Amino acid sequence: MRMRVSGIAAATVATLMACVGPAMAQDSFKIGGVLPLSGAFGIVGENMRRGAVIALEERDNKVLGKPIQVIWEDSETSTQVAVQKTTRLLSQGVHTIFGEVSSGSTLAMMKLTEQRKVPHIVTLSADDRITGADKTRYAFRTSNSVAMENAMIGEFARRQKIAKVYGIVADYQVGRDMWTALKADLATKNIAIAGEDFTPIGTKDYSILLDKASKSGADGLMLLVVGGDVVTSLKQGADVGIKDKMKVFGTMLMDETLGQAVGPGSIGINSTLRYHFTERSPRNQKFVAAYRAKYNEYPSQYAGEAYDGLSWWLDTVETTGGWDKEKWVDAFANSTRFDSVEGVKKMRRCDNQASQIGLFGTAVAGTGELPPVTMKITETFGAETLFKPCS
Amino acid sequence: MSTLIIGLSISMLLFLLAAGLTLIFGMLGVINFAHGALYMLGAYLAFQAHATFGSFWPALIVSPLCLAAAGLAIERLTLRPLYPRTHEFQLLATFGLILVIEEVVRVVWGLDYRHLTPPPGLTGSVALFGSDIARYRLFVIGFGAAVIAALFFGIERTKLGLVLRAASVNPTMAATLGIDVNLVRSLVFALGAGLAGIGGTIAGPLLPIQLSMGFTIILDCFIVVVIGGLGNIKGAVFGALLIGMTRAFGQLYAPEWIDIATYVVLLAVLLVRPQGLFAAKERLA
Amino acid sequence: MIARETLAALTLGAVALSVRLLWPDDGTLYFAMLVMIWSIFALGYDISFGLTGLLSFGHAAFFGMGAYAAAWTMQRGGAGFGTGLAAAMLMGAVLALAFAALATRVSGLFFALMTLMLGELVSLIMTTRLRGLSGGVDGLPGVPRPDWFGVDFFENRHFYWVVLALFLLTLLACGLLRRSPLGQALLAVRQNPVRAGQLGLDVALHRLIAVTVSGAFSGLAGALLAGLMMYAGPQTLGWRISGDVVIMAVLGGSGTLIGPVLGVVLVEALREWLSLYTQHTYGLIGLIIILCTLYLPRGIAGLWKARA
Amino acid sequence: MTAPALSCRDVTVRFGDFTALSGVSLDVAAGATIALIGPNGAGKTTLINALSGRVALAAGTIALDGRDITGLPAHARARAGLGRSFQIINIFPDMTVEQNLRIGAQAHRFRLQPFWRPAAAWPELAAQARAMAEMVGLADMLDQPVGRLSHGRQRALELGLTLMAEPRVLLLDEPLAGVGRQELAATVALIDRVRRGRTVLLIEHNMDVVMALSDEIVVMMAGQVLMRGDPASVRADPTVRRAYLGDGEAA
Repeated sequence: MRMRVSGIAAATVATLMACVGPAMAQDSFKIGGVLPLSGAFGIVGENMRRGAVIALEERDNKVLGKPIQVIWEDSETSTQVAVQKTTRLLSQGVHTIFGEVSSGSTLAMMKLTEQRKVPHIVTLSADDRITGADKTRYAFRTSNSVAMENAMIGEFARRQKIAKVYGIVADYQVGRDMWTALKADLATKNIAIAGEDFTPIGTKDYSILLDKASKSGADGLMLLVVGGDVVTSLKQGADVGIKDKMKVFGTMLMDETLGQAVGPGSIGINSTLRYHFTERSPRNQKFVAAYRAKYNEYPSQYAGEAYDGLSWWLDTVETTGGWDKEKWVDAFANSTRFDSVEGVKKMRRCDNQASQIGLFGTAVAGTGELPPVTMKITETFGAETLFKPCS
Repeated sequence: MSTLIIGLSISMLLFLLAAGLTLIFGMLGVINFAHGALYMLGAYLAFQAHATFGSFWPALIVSPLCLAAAGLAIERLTLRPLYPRTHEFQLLATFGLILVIEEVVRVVWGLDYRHLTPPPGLTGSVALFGSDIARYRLFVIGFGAAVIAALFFGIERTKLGLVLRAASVNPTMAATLGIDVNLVRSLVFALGAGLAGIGGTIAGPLLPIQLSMGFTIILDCFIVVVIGGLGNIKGAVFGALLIGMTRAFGQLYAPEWIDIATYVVLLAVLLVRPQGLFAAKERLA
Repeated sequence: MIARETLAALTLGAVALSVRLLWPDDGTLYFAMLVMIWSIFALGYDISFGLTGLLSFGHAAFFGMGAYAAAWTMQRGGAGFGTGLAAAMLMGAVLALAFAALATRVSGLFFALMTLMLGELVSLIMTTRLRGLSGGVDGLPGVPRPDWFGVDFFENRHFYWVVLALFLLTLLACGLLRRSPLGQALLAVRQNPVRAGQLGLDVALHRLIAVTVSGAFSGLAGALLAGLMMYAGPQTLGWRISGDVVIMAVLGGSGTLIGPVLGVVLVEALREWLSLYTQHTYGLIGLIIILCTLYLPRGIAGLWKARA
Repeated sequence: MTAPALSCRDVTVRFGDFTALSGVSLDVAAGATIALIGPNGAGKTTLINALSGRVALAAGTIALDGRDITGLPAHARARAGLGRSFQIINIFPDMTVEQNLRIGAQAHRFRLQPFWRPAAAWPELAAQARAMAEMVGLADMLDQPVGRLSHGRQRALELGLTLMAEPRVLLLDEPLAGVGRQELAATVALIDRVRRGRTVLLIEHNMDVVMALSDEIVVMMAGQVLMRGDPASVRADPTVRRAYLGDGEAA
């Protein structure tokens, strides 16, 4: 009985399949922006949106002679929702997917964009799998990878002559992977590990862990935590003067946005930076001016990276002169952005990862118009020290 | 020893939140899912008060008062008509409240993290038992203990407390004795909301102030009140201590197992004494 | 009254069918599939809640674990979509049975709290301890869809038939269940467990049965969602999902056959429609939930019944 | 000698510190109707609850037809042939008379309720419900929601529900409570009809009814059996008169 029903269904399906074929008139270039606009990463997503908007306005919201239509979808800081919204955007026939923040969301979205053969621009998620084990033809990352961040942190520890590092690591796969890789790198640099703790995401009290770290004899503290936990751990660390006892550093551990949340306790925290508004490239100066005019604040690293990736992509689409997604993808894979906000960025054809310089900064008190906590660039690493050649 | 002190400070913070939840359940028979949202609102109001008056102390008064007032309004408008109905309607209403409160906060304060500094004199740390302990934490312990004492005194020793207990044990009987049960319910909800405001303010200097802060804390509160026995202040104190200490000592030995350990403790309690450890015939105190 | 229920169910089926035939654009189909999948979940949920009176706050665990079970059998076991769905139902049922065995020891709100906590425990274990199995916070991308009869089910207009068929089967099964002696017995257990026991009905056993069946449908819905999104993740295990399904069931009219479906349509349509006009979608939905709670005690289905 | 239809030995029930029943032993011979009287709080309803499986025993045993049923849950005792009615009317409030009785029929018929066919596929269930409705005088109101029935009718329905399980032993807890004057005679007559061929343990305050219906009377006080005897001797007993009949009859 059931077999027969499904047989009938199959026949119906086959018949209906014959009468399809949507011939699409291209009246606009549709971008599907999937970002967390609420939830723990809401502030990050909102900044990325702002940066992206500048990239669009810079070209009068047009590409290939047609207006650009961006459909923003709020992923609510949930992979589930991000996937749901992406599926819907793809079903609406968008030409490009832009996003996400969390690597898990980005990886899940990549499965969909690959399936639908839609270009996918990633400007923040750092997991190595995005341009590594799980890379796809259609997804490109114009921002930093975890490997690149780790290389910077290892190099920073060496240059700062740190002897022993204590690790407080968020207990999730990316965190654990990153810490494992970093430990291996530190070992080659003769830097010892004084101890490590894995703590659940959403931990509300770090004081015991910080106390353990400060008693461990380490002179460096790697804080590998995410989202609101960065604020929690730094706030509670500031109360006990942790940064006077050891160098505190991490990936995206501090910037102007987080500085505002942590308060004066931020001063002296060291962190990798994906982008900084003080970069002196002409494109960046133009971008910062436009951003400040529109939003009355300096662009965050999330905004800067979003702007940079999206404007690069749209410029590349323009150069192909046509509406063939495959050609866009080929062109982008072979492109070099000579005047990105951070100097030269080169898309690596082998893994769709942009090779680029890396920045490291320390938080200082802002003066004048600058935010109360401002990052000062302390180290700039060349692309050649951060990237292993493509195999 | 320093772990004990830190554990105590965690416990007190948990207690401040759980107390409101448990009071509201004891009197109204409602599990207030929106308690976390109220706590978040409390933290934002504290931030605003701090920004306006330039000090922490006014925030500690203004935020709970505003929350209590909001609590009065919420109880009148959304919960009062629902008491005669079954539980799911009250849960639903408080679920709706979460969404509304989060929207209000989003519109007023946006998505940015906000920050609250401890009052002068309570910044920095003191060396105790070989560890540096933030002064503010010691304040949290003292303040929490004061609130516990005040609640016990209020409920056990005052006339108002007697009325509360009577009304919670048997509302119909209390009504025939001339107690305005509706008024009592409103007041208790306002008190619970006010406690959420105190919790939000106290948490401000320790935790990030952001929209999702209530979402994560509410489960902790549930755990505390369920362990202690719903509607029971003594139980909430005990539950908060148990969970606070589990957290503190867990961090010392096996941080990655803390959350699971917490739930195991909880389920063990539920299996042995489903009504909680301190469930008594009287639902309050 | 029973005839009216049948009519309503038939109407629903007809609407779902005509969506596919009249508006076969991807966006609409996607939305309709989402509604049908959540309807399966809500229908399943209401077996436990509306029919038997057990207010569970842990159904997200059955839903989410169903998604994982389907992903595992298909991605790791290399099984087909049908087997994936069966595994999901089994997973949902077994987990539900375990929850019920623990939680039916307590009643009322404590049942709700206990299931909530059990659900959170499952979520926690999956996200933090079984990362290898669950993909941790990242979840498992790339959940496949069926590959039957050489049809490309990755096209939504084809996958729609799968979802539609399962939705109609669930509607049929729930309709039948409600009218069967079992359904009547569950209703009796809800209305008066003491009396039901004194009549010789094994109340505890029937509660277990109700939650288990309910869990099986929840697992099915989770697996279908995983198929639709080609993704299974830990957020589906979280307590807000449990909250969502309670909201949908109660708003639509718990304890009726089509009420839960109406609730799903209402909530999903509001989400869709409001987001076109305002940024404040969730706040407004919250307000609507409160208003409905206050003024529509029997849900949308009750409104319709009152008029008829 | 045959075993008593229902017997309990040294039954003790405690609620916290309060001992509601202490060492109650009672035999009810098959086919007898025994009335249980005593002041409020004597433990009559607790005894019925203990016998029917609603409350757990702290000590003691219960046997039905000589078979030990002490540990069995309520539904299993019901299946074994022990039926009960409640002091406060206890029916399914949101159903019709027919639905109520049909639940009784199917609860008795199936151990595990079938789900693959509508209940209508078993016409005998509806037939049994109808027959019972006729027996208890509700045949003309099968489609009525039970909420619309008078108190006496609800009593009759409750009795009918109890009988659906075809009990051999019946525990009736104040079956006349709340029944109005006009309906009293009919309800008493119904009980009288029902008790024939069954073993009945009855709690009742109306002494006229007790005298008319029961073969023996058991007097309880403070959780214990005070005395047992035929109606006339119990009525005449000075202790009983002092303890109960003197001031408690109206209670």
